[in-house]
Amino acid sequence: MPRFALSEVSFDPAPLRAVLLDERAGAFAAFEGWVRNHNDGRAVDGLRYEAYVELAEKEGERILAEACERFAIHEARCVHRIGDLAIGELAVWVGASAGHRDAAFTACRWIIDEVKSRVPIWKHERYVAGDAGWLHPSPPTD
Amino acid sequence: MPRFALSEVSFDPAPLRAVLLDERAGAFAAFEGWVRNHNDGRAVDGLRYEAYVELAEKEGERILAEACERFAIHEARCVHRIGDLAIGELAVWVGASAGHRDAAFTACRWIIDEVKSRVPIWKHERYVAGDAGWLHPSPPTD
Amino acid sequence: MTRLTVRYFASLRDAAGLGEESLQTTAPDLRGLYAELQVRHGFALPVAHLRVAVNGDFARWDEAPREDSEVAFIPPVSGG
Amino acid sequence: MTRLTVRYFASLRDAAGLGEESLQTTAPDLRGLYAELQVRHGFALPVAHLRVAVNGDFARWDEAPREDSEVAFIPPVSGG
Repeated sequence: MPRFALSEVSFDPAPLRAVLLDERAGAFAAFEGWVRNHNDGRAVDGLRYEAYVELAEKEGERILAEACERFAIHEARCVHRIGDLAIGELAVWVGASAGHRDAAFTACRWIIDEVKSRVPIWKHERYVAGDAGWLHPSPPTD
Repeated sequence: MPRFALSEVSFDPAPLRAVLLDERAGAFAAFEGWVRNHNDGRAVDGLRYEAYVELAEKEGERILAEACERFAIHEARCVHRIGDLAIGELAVWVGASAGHRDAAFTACRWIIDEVKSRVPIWKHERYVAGDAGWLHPSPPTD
Repeated sequence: MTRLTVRYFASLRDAAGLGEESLQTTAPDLRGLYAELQVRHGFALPVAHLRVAVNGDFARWDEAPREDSEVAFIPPVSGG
Repeated sequence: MTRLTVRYFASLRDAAGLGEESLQTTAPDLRGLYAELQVRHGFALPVAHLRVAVNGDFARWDEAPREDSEVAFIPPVSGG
């Protein structure tokens, strides 16, 4: 069963959490990204996520495998929506179970940071003002 | 509606999460403490949480209010079980919604740390070997 | 003589064999009250490891016992 | 001449007006291929802001275009 998945339809985090339940685990941390009604000072109407599916699935899977290597966690999962999303909808879910809370929090934070910076998914925002655009953050100059 | 609650029965985190949904929020972080089948190298059979209810509710409420002051979050909630718990059961749930993920993670972590150190709740562990005992961690010497 | 109620939790409750008791004390402060009860019930926890609460709020050890109050000794907590 | 397929995403797709195209190139490497296509489609994104993938895996800009491969130019991502 893959640890990372893209979903074209809205999904419920409860069964993802249930997969991580583990009698050895004392701690579970989760992160959710929700579609906000504003961004960078502009009122947002809704958005669309597009992915390079083949590579996004591979890279997502690599991130989750790396997290399981780097941190003292038992398991981790991530699901990212693609397609059209309304305000308030769940865009991404990350969960990690661990013996202790330090590892659960650290891994969960690391996974969402890596997913945001490495997985080929793009956000297209539609503004209340009527226009729309792709978000292509400038890479850090290094 | 209080932000902190004790629960004498097992509870579902889904409605707690639902309370935190907010169109302005782009990020949500949650932490769960689960009853592990071992602690400090000993096999655990189950546990009981006892609270000084009146003070625990006040102190929990203060922690959540402080979190809303200290961090750029929209809302936060915490529920802690008391009574008898079996292995794998949910012992504590913390959730925080925020504009951005930094505040959501930081607040969620801070809340569970404060709850663990300040709220008068005590864990009584029953070991597979047959004995049992209260956990009274030695306070840090400062 | 001050008459008050004392509540015990966790290992203190086990050691005392009861969850609360009403008593009279001549102790000048809450620290002294705990010392008396430590002798009576054989509490292992030193006062430095405890907190004290009066009427459901954290209090200071140098406060004088108040008539009709509820005093609680708080062992090191282990929630979460 | 190398024959290959190029895939476009997000703003590159909008600028090209298509999600993929088959083409022939004489570019010596993938950097050169992007330069050709930048001229053809008027892409605003400089190569320094992109990553490149071949057959579904990240690749290096100095790799030579491979016959029958699928090349994808990856604009800065914004998932999450």
